[in-house]
Amino acid sequence: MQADRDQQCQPVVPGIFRASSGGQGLELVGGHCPACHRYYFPRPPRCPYCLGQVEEQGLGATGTLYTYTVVRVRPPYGLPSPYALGYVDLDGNGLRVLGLLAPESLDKLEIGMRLRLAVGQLGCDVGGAPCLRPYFEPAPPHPSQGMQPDV
Amino acid sequence: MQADRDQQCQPVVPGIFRASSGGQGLELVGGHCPACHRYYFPRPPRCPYCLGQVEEQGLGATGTLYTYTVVRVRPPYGLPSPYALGYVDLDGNGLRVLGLLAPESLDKLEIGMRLRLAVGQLGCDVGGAPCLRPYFEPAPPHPSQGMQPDV
Amino acid sequence: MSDVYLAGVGMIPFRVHKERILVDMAGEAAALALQDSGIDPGRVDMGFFASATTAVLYKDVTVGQNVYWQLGINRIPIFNVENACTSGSTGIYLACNAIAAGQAEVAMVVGGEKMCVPEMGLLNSGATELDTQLGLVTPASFAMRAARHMAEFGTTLEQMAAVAVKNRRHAALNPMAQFSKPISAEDVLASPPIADPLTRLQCCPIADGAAAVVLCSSRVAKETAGALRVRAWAYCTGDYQNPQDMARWGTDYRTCAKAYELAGLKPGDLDLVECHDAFTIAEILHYEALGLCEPGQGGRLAAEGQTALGGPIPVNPSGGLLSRGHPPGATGLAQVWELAVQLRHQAGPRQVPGASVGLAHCMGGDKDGDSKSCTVIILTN
Amino acid sequence: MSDVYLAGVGMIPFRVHKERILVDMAGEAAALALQDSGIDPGRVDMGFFASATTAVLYKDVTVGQNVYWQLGINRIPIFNVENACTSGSTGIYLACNAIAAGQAEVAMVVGGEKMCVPEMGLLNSGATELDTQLGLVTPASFAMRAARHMAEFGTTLEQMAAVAVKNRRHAALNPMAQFSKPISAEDVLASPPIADPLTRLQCCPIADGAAAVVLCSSRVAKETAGALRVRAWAYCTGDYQNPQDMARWGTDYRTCAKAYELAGLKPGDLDLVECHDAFTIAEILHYEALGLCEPGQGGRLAAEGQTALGGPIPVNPSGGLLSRGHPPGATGLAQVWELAVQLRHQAGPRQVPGASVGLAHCMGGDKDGDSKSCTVIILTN
Ligand SMILES: [Zn+2]
Ligand SMILES: [Zn+2]
Repeated sequence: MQADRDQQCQPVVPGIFRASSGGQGLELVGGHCPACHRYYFPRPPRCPYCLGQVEEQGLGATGTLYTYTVVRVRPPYGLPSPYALGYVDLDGNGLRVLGLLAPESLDKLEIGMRLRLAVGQLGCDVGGAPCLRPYFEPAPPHPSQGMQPDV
Repeated sequence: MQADRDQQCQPVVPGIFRASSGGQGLELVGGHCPACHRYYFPRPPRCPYCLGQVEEQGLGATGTLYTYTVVRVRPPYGLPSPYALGYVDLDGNGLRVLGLLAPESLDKLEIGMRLRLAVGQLGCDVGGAPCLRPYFEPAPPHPSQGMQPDV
Repeated sequence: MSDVYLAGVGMIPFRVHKERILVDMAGEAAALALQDSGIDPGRVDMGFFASATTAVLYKDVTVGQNVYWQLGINRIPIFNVENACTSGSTGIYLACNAIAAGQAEVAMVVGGEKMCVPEMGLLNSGATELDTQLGLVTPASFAMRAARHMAEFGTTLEQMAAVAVKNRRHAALNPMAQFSKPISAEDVLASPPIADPLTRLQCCPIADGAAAVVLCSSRVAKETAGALRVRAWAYCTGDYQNPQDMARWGTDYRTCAKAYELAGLKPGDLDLVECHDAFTIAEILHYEALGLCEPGQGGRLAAEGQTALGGPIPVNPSGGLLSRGHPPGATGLAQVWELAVQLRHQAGPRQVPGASVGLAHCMGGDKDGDSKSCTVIILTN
Repeated sequence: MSDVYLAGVGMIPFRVHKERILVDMAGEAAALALQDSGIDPGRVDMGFFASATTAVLYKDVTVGQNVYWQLGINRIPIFNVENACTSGSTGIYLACNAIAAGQAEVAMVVGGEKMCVPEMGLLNSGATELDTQLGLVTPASFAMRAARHMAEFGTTLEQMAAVAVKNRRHAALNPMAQFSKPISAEDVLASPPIADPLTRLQCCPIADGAAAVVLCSSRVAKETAGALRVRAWAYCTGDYQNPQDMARWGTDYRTCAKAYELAGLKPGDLDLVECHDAFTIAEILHYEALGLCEPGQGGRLAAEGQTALGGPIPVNPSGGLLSRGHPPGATGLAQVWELAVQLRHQAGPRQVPGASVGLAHCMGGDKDGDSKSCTVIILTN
């Protein structure tokens, strides 16, 4: 049912995530400059370093929480109250990106924790229609990582 | 009935005209700087020439049409379509002021014609509520004026 | 004071760009200007971004930083300027000041608008102004100037129409123009009325678009092929005296006089003019303020073809705002774009032969029957 | 390059000014600044007007011309600048440039906001930005910096609260402050949560208000009693590198270093600082960027009272944004107002004894985890 409703919603901004059917292969989508070997999120209209074309690039779905906050004032865009935001260090490309954090994870948040991308109906778009937003939810520890948070 | 309705309407901007009861003594209200002997419409918060206080000043109700236009695009603020605007040279103070022209006078307008101030429900305010606006309507020739338009 | 040079220009065609966002359009124009200049983005040490409608329509702020970072330009001072229809040319004024002072060796100005949206009404002089609330919209201001000019000088509807016909004829030779189908005086006068006596074909349309210029010091210009000298940049605000003479626009005359004085040039020295023909009557008034004719003779000047390509002083060889459309943040930059192309003798079929002195003129904002800003920029090759 | 002097300052108390319009508030602040300078309005030859919210909230454009004409200032170049929270100080930067270059002998900067209206939501980095649409509001940006600073350096809630307590204690001595009732650390931490770990008393409120400064050349300063020397004006935009170190704000460090270099001064030379304490954690980060302490030691500096009046380097003797409220167009000017009062030794019970070197620091705009602008101005008497 959640899935049904989600299918009628549009992403808050087109092209920032993708998934194959059934939610498999969900990942953030940004850009990669083949000339400069740099990654971007979101994908910029051109590469700031060479002014060249930036290719669409999957940025994976996992990362580590660099910092976060729980926002307790009246939320914009019909987001839940409270809601959480964090900067996430993505695996494999070195990007630190802003992301919403799963509404049900608010009391489990900890700098250094492992996260995995999810997408769901979360808040509304500028016009007030419910829409899909990417967010990060707690994930099992990275296999190659010790038990210490990365602080 | 028109008068009844008018009484429930507020001026589009407070303090730009006044009338004693029954519409007698209707006039534009602007400012006068006692130090510089200059007139203003509308009344500015301070005198641009001496930075002093500007007194409230009646500016009369009569003048001569300096130029005009009939606006035929979709009007702002719920004004009638078409509506007319002009610059009016006020008697007695030398001011040339922008004013609406009476909706029923559109085919009688002529540069140099004599005008008299009126006030009525004309269009809406920013919030969409009907409001009072000052406008000028054709008036008999000025006693001290010949028949030639002042061009 | 260093001399100031124009090193490069860039623009995208002004159109309804339904699918593009402002930052992307402005970034493309800026990239084109940098490419045209041959100057590396890393050498830009001051940036200006000009837009009149972005904050109003999108509640967006500090857009300039987003535009410049698209080009990898960061860390440097970036200024977001707004000045109604002269937003773009006001950016040029500040950039020229910075280069003249040695505060920048290379400065850029980028401007643009994304204004072809349903929320955009007619331009006005600010929503809280009394004039606006009494119903003053920009075409009405110019219509009232036209009525007074006709009454005082005998200017005719046909003379005003001649401006629109000429500019559209020029636009037919300009692939960057938005409207390039030839029109007749009859077409102009029979087009839908906007504000009497102005008809739709006498009023410039709004547009989405962006343009950019790269300015530099004489030191940098030496390394830059095709750099043009900026001989004068003048900017005056209104005097707001009451009464205003609406048939002889004091602020317009004053700014033009100042630019000639700064350049040490006179009207007869000009090879071409790009002026702010937001309305046909505006171009006629600007002829007079620019000294291309005596006061009151602007209508005649247009009707006689003296300001057409091939005439003694071509005005708006690009087709002007009437043919290009008018995104205020970009308009002043697009005028300079045309001057650059003309002074480099790259204007193809609309080339003014041997052009070596060009003037760009822009006006904006309405207050108390006066203009809030007028800018004039003079370039030489 | 001429030396640049501050000739006069003016401001109205920042409050909810329900009955006043922006142009009137700004006009009053400007009139006060002119009066303070003793310079005739007719000698002002360049004007800047700064506002971040006016176009967004009121669809108003070219407001600066309206403000200056209230003072009878017309014809001269007037620039409308927007730069989020640094709008006012960015105006100062441009005015100083113009005077240094001899392009103006007297330049004014006026800034203000009328933003205490229901339509005003929380500040953000621009409505069309992805970050904004993912829910980023300005307090959240700083809350995330706070969380990281706590994690890396052990900064505590009590240390952050100490900033709010100190600034409110200063405000009790400042009749221009909006909030002057003393508060305890317990009050601060028990106030309603905004974005963890920031509580309401750690976040500056918005406000209506206006402030103005008059700047002049050394030639004019000679005739002007109490003119102060502007020793440095620095403005850097962000570098937007990814990843950003959110506990060590590169753009902040870079701008402060540049200002010291331009002034030929070092942190130990300062007698007082007005910094952008939009949030308690911000003041702590700015201590570190300003070199008032080692990186990571800002919390300790506040808790030990070293930045309180009577301590070695008083920061925000005015009470700061936390006590004054924050109308972005006026904030950078209000900081300079306080420096002027202090350097003239007219600050009464909050006077920093013998103050002769003051620094004003402002930051604004959020992009990619960085700031879009940072300004630093250093004054000496
Ligand atoms: Zn690249
Ligand atoms: Zn006076």
